[in-house]
Amino acid sequence: MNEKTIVTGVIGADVHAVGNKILAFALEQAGFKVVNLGVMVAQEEYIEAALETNADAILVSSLYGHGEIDCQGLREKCDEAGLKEIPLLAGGNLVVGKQNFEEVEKRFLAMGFTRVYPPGTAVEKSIADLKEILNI
Amino acid sequence: MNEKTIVTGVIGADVHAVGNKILAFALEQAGFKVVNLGVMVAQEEYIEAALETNADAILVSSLYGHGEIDCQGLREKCDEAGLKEIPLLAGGNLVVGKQNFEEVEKRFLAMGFTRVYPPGTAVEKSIADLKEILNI
Amino acid sequence: MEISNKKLSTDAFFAERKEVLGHWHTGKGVDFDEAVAYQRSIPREKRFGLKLAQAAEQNVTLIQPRAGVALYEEHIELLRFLESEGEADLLPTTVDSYTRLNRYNEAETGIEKSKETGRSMLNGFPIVNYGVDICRKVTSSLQNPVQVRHGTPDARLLTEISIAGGFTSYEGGGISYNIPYSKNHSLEKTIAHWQYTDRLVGLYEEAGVSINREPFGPLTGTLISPCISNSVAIIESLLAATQGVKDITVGYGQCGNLIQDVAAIRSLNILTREYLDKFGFNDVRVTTVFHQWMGGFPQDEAKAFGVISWGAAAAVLAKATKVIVKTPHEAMGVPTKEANAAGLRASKQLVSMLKDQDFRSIPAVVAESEIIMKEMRCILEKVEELGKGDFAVGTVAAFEAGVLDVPFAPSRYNAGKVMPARDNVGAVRFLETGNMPFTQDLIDFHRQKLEERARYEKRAVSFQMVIDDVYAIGKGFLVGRPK
Amino acid sequence: MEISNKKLSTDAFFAERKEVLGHWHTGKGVDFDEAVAYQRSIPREKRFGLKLAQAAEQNVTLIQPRAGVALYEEHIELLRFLESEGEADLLPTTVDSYTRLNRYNEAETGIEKSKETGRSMLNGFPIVNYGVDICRKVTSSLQNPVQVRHGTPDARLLTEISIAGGFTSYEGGGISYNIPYSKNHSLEKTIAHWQYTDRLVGLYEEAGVSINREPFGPLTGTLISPCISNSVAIIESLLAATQGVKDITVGYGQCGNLIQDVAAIRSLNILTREYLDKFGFNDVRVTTVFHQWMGGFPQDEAKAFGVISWGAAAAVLAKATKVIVKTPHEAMGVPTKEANAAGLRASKQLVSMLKDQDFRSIPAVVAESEIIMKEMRCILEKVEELGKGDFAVGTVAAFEAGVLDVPFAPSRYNAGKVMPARDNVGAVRFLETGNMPFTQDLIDFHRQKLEERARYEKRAVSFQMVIDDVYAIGKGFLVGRPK
Repeated sequence: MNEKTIVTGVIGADVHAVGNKILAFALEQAGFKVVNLGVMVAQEEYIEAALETNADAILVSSLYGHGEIDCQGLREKCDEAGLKEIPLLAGGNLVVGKQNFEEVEKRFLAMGFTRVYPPGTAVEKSIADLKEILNI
Repeated sequence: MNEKTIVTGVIGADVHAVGNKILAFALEQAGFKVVNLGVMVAQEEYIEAALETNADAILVSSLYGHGEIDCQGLREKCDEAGLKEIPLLAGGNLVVGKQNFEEVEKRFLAMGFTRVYPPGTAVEKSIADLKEILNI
Repeated sequence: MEISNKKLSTDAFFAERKEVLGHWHTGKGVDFDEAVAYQRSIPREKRFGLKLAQAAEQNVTLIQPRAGVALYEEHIELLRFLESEGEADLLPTTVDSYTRLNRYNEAETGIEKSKETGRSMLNGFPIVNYGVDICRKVTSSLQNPVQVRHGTPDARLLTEISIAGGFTSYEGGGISYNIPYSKNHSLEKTIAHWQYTDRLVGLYEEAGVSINREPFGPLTGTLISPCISNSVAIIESLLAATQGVKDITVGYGQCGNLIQDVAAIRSLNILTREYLDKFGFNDVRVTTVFHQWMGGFPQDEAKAFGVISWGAAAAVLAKATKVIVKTPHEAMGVPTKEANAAGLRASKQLVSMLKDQDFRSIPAVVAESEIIMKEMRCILEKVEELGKGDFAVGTVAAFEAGVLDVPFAPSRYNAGKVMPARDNVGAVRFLETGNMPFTQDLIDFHRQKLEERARYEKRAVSFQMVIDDVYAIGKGFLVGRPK
Repeated sequence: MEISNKKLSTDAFFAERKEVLGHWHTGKGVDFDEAVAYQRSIPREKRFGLKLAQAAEQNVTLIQPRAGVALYEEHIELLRFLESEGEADLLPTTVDSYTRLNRYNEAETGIEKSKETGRSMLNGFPIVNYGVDICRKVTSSLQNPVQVRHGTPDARLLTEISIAGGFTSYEGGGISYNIPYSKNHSLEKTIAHWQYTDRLVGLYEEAGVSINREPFGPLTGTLISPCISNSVAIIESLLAATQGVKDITVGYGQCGNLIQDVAAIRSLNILTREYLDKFGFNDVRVTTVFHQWMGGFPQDEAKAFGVISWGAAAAVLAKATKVIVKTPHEAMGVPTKEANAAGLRASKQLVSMLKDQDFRSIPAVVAESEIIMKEMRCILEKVEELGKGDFAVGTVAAFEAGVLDVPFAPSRYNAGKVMPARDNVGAVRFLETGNMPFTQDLIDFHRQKLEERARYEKRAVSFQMVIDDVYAIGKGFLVGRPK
């Protein structure tokens, strides 16, 4: 089996579980091995889980508006931990209030993220992207 | 039979029929002979009907807020027509907007009305008053 | 005056038409053939009947407001607001009171004064005074189909100008726009006037242009038993179909008891179809309209939203084709456009959210609609009998005899012997059946329902119940309980 | 940690109590005997359980908001506003998030900052920090009974201060305030914490003071099948009754399909009574609470009024004893007091207007509730079996085995194998039953319901339906249809 492993979870102090469950379920259905860390996940937890499971990508959600703060430094911590090349994807309501998404995307890409998704993105989109990134 | 006759109707350009029907029905049930002129009744119509039927009282309703204007001069016209002693009762939403009812009552009594009723008065009240006025 | 339920002859119609178009100078602007061509140029998605047919097929409920102001630019702006901000599926043009009474001079003054003051001095849009071209400006400025709603006993000229003006649906009828709206108009006269309207619609049909027609369902809007308003709707449908109308929307005003409300729409739908078929009008399309609560409204806007939402919910559970929406300003008179749009959006939320729920086949609904249909058959068969098969003649005779009797109607041609009251669960029953031709088992049924309430309330069945019911809604209740 | 469903011994309770009251300095202010005397002095009309019992007897539905702010004078003002301008029958005091996590230092900072800035910097009222006397100021300033609502896994000190502070009802439970609210709290721990709370309520009962207890019904609030939340409610009722609680309100969060919603309350009421009786708790009073739509809300206030009104209508048709009311600001976060009162008044209109209508005996409702009860029996019997007759032990084992499984719950002690989806009329069914111990006919029933939807939508039954359902409400629909 050449199953790809994805670590996912809701970052920071966010307890929004519905989208997280939907996402994890959809990823499993799409044939990925999913390590779902659930809600209220610290940056370190993503990294530990990715190391432990030899993960192929990390998918970070945030729905309470503080995602930009919570995601800062994640790429650097990954690098330090030896996850230099691991794809980092982020989506949800990443910032407080309505903001131009292109601006948000630019900031997240600059922070080292591989893909960034606006609110209301269909799950299929992230799955298609993961398949592309991971050459499945 | 010593049945008393009441002329009733909604004065002026007012087409509110529900209260009128309720009132006429209640008066009949209470044993009165009712001459119900319905809606959009002119002052002259009340007087004609009262003369024709040898009525014992006239009960004027108004629900659209112009009752005070519509009722002006009714007592004088009754006097001229030979209905000098006929009791005149008025009720409904007699004036536009919220006004102190005591003021409204004072003005109507000064206009020669025998009894005046505020909005939402129970039908029983007018019936009891009529019985008292007509010594039944 | 003699009337009969026969298609007006072309000669008679055009003779009358000459006179009608002369009632006001804008009548000159109506050219039938040109109007047919204009109507044919209206895109399909803006035709009222087509949009209704599509909704009926998809089993969804469309929403429609009431709205009309004196100045046409503002009227266009208002209707545009209601389709964009209110998400209205169907649009209205409500006509002012002067036009309803054919007082075009006064309507003209109303337009002038509105121009001077910059605000609407009329309670609706004066279609006749504006004439064909301005009506076309209105109807062509909008995304959705537009209907004329009024309350006019003699609406002949109004109909001519409306249809030539691009409206694709027209409310009213010789009974439903007389008995609840007028004191002195005879039924013979208004039925004849509406035969004209319906014949005109028939002529458009024959020319390939279908105009939707809608008898006014709620009548006086207060404690109207479904069998009464449904019977009137069917009679007006038959009269309209006789003149060549092919697209009819029959209506009903919410009573408040959900089972009865759904049953009313169900029975209205079934028997309208049955009667049209019975008289050979198999090709007439039937859809339904549910009117949100027509009685007194709470002053408070939040409470009004509650009443509006409940009306929308009942409409969609009954699978009415459209629902006429109230506004949170209902108790205060003419609403702002924002309040009108808010009532629409609250209704839209519910017609969307509940669209997959259908209460028509619930046993209690079926049982209730069987009763309504039994009552309707008693009435309609008697009307047919009184008219010796002619529903126009029969209707006049039926009102005279109190066989048809609309509670709380101002018309002197209405017997006013019938008295409704709510039963213990808020359904509208009969306290007095007057001369309505009901069988003894129906009379017993109503009596028993009111006795049930009387026992619960520990008082006798009496007229006091009616009084209490009329005043109850002001206190937030359906059933007027003793203190 | 070992737990069992046995009444805590007096020794064990008071030993634990000593520690609990030391968690924050305000614990010192609690004196049980003095608190009993204080509670006894509260007038009858302000006792939560009595008002609920009266409503149940009269078959009416009471309305209750959510509300809580940081500063106590403002909190009193807010609640007074909700009873005068919102016509609330029952009042809440919603506790802030810091208190829910027992972070009293941070709550203190929140109070200070709120004083400085003059506006609430906490999302609720910090009961523990204020202590007994200020709580009494709150509860004694109001005309109506007041309940504490929160979401606290370890609510022991909060309970002590709340009851001594004059609150007469208390929401929560060891399962319902853990699984949907917490990630890492073990069930053993939270069940034990809530045994403490329930034992304390039991001690007050034994001293002649009855405090109403309410397990939290809606759980995660998203696509929760009635059998799951009802089963949790019954288990928490049994656990509470074991500790001496005598007045319980079991709850359910609206799913949106009227038949299912009424059936959910009906089955909850019937089986709670049955299970309490079965275990000898015949003297425990049972009432019900219906939560208006707990899922995503429309941003638009008019549409929100539509959702609120539909919730109130479903509650009253189900004859729930009370309904928890949302506000037109729901989508925007903390509401103004005016918006809160508006939601209440819209709800009041409907609980008044529909109070004489009852949908509990409609055949479709009865049939649906038979299914829910069958499912509940499968679950509850398995829980009892897993615990060898002990519902505390059984609950822990059941969550571990996925026999009890709350969709979309954040807790790591929840299996998360169950997946709900709506059927073709919007009722919540199971796409995946995970390890829930259903009989084959129940599994077939759910499958068949989803197959029916799949046929209508011309697609296969799949997880995509769940995704579509979760996103549907944002577009105004219950059922997520394919594009």
